Amino acid sequence: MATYAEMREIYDEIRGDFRYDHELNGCLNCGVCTATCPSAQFYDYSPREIVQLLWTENVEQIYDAMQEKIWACAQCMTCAARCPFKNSPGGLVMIMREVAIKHGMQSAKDVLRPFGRVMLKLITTGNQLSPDMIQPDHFPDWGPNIQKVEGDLKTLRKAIPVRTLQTVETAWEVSLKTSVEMYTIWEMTGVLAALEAMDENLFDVIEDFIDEKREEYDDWLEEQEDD
Amino acid sequence: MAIHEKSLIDPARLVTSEKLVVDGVDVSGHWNTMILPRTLRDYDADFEKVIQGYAGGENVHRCWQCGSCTNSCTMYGQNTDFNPRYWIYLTRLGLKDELLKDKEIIWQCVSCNRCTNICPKDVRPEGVMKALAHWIEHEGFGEKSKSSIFDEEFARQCLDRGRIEDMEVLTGFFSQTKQISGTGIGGLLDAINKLAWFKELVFRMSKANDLFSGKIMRFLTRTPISAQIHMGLAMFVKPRTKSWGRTGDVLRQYIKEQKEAAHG
Amino acid sequence: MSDTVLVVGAGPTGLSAAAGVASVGKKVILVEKENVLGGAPILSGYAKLVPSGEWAKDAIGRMVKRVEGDSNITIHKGTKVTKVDGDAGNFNVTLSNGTTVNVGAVILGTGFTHFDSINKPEWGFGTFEDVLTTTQMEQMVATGKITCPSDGRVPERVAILLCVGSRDRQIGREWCSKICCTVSTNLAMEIKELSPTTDVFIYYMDIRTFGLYEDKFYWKSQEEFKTKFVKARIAEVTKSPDGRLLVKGEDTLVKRPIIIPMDIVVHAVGMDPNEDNPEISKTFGVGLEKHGFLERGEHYTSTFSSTRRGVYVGGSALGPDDIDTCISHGLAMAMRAVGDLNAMVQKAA
Amino acid sequence: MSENTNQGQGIAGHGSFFQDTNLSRDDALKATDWVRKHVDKRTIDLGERMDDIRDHMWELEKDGQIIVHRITDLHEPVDVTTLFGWNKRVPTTKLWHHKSCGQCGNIPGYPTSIMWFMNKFGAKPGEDYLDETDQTSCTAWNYHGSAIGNVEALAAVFLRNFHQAYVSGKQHGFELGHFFPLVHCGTSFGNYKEIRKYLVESAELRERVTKILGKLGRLVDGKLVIPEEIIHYSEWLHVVRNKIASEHQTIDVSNIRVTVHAACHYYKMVHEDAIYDPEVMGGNRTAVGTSMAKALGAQVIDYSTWYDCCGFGFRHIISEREFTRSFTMDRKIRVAREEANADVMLGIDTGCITTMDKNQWIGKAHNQNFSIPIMADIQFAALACGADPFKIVQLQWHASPCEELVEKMGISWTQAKQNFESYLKEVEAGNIEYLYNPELALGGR
Repeated sequence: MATYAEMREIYDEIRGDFRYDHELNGCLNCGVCTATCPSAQFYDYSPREIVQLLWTENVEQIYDAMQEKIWACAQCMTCAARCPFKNSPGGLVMIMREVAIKHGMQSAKDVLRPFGRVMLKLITTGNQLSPDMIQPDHFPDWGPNIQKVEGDLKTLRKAIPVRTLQTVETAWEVSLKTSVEMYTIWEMTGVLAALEAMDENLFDVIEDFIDEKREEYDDWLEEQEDD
Repeated sequence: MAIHEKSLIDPARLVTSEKLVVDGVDVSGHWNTMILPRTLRDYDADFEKVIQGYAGGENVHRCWQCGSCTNSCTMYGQNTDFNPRYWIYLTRLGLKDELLKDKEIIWQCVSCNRCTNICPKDVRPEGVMKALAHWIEHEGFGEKSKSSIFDEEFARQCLDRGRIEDMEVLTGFFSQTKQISGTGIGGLLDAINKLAWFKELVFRMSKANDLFSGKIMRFLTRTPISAQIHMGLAMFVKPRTKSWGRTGDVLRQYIKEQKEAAHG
Repeated sequence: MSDTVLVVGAGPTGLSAAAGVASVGKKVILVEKENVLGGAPILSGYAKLVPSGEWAKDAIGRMVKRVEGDSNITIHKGTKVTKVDGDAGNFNVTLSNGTTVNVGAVILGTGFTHFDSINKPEWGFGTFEDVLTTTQMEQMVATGKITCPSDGRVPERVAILLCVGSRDRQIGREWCSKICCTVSTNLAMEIKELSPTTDVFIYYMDIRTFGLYEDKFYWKSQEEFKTKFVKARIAEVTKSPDGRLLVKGEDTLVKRPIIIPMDIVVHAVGMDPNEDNPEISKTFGVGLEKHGFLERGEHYTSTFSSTRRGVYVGGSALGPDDIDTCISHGLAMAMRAVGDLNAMVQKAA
Repeated sequence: MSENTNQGQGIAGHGSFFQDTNLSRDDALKATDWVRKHVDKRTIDLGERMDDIRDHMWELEKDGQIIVHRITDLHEPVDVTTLFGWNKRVPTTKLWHHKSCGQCGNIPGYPTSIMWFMNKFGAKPGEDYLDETDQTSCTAWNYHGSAIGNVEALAAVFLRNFHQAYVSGKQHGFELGHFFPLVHCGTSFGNYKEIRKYLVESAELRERVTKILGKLGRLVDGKLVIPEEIIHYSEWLHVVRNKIASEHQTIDVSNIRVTVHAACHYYKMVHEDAIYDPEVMGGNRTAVGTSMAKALGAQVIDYSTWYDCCGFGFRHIISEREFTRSFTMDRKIRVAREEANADVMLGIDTGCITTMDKNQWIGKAHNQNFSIPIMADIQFAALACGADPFKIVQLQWHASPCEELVEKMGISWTQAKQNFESYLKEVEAGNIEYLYNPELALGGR
């Protein structure tokens, strides 16, 4: 359990985000956000409650909500579209999630673990969903008809009449230069550092991958000069 | 895959088949788990009238949810789940299922009437608590509460003889609630034997500690001996109110008619 | 120097102001853009007024008769003011019908515009026939029969949604429209009176039946007419396959989402600034406050002044208000205008 | 009524008389006509309280802080109206396809149908539209799903991609800004609009990302490039819908019952920017998606959970699947099936289509045996215009029973499938058909 000072620090960080005053103007406690919230239909989760906690600066319960509740949000942003005060509970949750990551909270680590494959794809290739991720044996609950035509994935992808889509490991073909530019963005904006704090193993894998791609790109540049 | 926010789901709303194969695909366990929504889908418009038909519930419709009753409630101080304002709200909208979730505590109202005293709209929340407890019993949603057993024993003596005998009410209540066996003197001794708090109460009331510690004079001057003798006698000789006659039967008949008129 | 007073708008405020000025023997020019006098209560066909319970046509009709029969009052219907030159005590005013008049003071009783529910599409107005506004429902009450517009059945349940077009930053309406709680509780009683089998639910954030309207409307509707009050602001209204409407909200006292079937949903529409206010502001040279209503001047000693000397503003042009208050504003403005003109005459003498 | 207790007295000193009133139903309706008038007054004098971010963009450009990637006559824009009655210009040609990772990876018939239509309109690949490899996804899925990412990173990704869109014209022999970005994904669309808002509002954020973009060589004259409008593909489809219906439709779909699921991130994020059209659902619901179905003459059926999310939830669809499947079954699939008895549910976004398409089958596990074909508005339109269900519309990747819809439209699924299976043999032999000249696809290594 965190000390009050730690919890206060976490709250202050949420409060200090530049978006905070845009996302939270006050609260009429009207419940419109929770009414439209898909998560509230199934979880004991209420955007109204999140807003109330932040609005009343209830640092203990804010910390408590970050242990579990904030991860129930589906980020559909219906709450933001409806709120008569023009708050964005979903946006506030996003800030809280970012702060949870920054503080290496256990809840964030737990949530991220099964999401690792998606993160790996994204950070290394710039697109999350690749055809090779959606295989029947990965998701038995999607049923046996996940594909209506027999055939190996490679051929089926080749049968898509757009050149950039004839890929298997990425959703579309991304040029090497693009990927390398993206790595720079990750580094400069602290995304890689956040990942390192969350999941060191995944970070190591990604870092190796990035190094390899950068080398490949440098080699290619040299080849161009030689030509 | 475990649901990360599982503690936010009422277990009764999680549906899972441990072993399941559909269309040749093994989807055992979490692969087939479904969650049932917790949305409230309707009101029972007649329920408020039902509660108004019970003694004490007549003014439930006046409530405007200010919360004074709950704020002032003796029981709320002990247990924040004891929330008269909330139950009154549920009653008004007919959210019976929600109400029944609290059926084990509603009867605990101690009838201190602080709520009724403070209520700005004269809802008489204390009466509503009583009405709800009776409705729960009457509809068979819960076992007969201890407070009802007590009330019934109390009422029985009133109706039989036009008065009550404290010790008889107590031992009757204890034995009917299976806390002791037997009534009368035997029951009393059993209660002293089995119920530590009761023993303490009897000793303190009778200043028996003075007697055992040798302070005889203090015992004699401070103990209401005559009252004790009176209570003791009343265990054997049960006095009736003068000219009570058939009054009890008439009252019983009246109560029966009233109940029938209220609840069919 | 003229001691004639121009009154703009012939609703409760303007009618009261005109009668007030005339009652002390001064001339009044009354200008109304519509062809009918009476303002919103007449133009929008209000039924029984709060709090008197009198029919709008009777009560406001009386006010109209009073000014129509007064020889001190000249009425221009279907007319707008197009130009106001000069200063307090000596305004040269041009009307859209070509008339020019010289007046000493101008009283603006230009009122408000009803919120148009179409601007909250998720609440189903304009999509479902059985979603109505308070005014429409009032009219249904006036016909003496409560039925669902879609198929004529008697509704089992009517939901009244408060704060439609009020207290809503999404659509730039941050104000409380002040009267809708009272109007809605009154409506709930009227519905129950005509249709005893209908249950009325009012969905609210908080109830603002100000002053003496509290027990006369709110308590009475609850205690005598068994109106149910649900603490939820409805988020969306949709239709269920059986033809009933579904209101979706969070019951914030039970802390659970709700989706409840209803037969009629009534929007308690709020009061917008008069949609002509930008034009009014320009023509009369008066300021608008941040929501778009007309701006008050210094109120404590120069009561009901606008931001331009000699131009007074009152009633719902200043912000949402009830009819009784608007009538009082009108009379107060008459007093203020005539008083200021008198002072000017004395000073000049 | 009415009892007038003060009959003849009037108000203090002013005698007047009046008569009882009871409006007839017709009179009452007449009196309340004003409420039936569809006058959109959202724009009344909202002043600074309802900000149009685009106004601030022009100011920033004037200040020399940014370059606005303009929509010009070259893009043959069509004007449409958004929620607040504001104008939005939707370009119809010279478009830079900003693809969606979820679509390309999982519902490839989505982008292929878009390009197929552009070719139908006679657009020249490489001149009238461009599909290149120099682009990443918006990365907002990861951001919303796991919070790995932050506003600065999202802003840098946004600006990097849109800088490329801006300069791609030059790279392909045209002017700067020749190609205008067309965003295929709903989440990208919502995210970009949100990020654009932050960028315009926060000088600090602009300063921070300018450094990054500078390092990447992605500034023009040292300035950030921000597009005039963020355009979603279904907005493009909305403005070309009548052209599609009148010039290209070959199949009568008047017997098809359609339900539409509008994506949350299309019309709920930065909602003032979503398109509303008085002719579509009375202007009360966002127009896109629905407008296409209506233009084709299909029966659009409303349903009670229209406003609901699909249950995607970003991380939920991967790791909290219990929620996703329960929500989509209870609030979407069951309702479209039982309530609307629809033949198809049309989506306008990646996540929704994946969610609703893939999570139906498992309903069987708990007696929720509801199923309904799921596809994008553009795929449905392509089918109605005679596109091949496999080669173009790529329905082989869908799990929902699209066969049923295709057959009901009078297209033989079996025949099409046979054709496609023989085509697969051709593909293996290297005889691949393209919508797009492969040479033009590459935006460099």
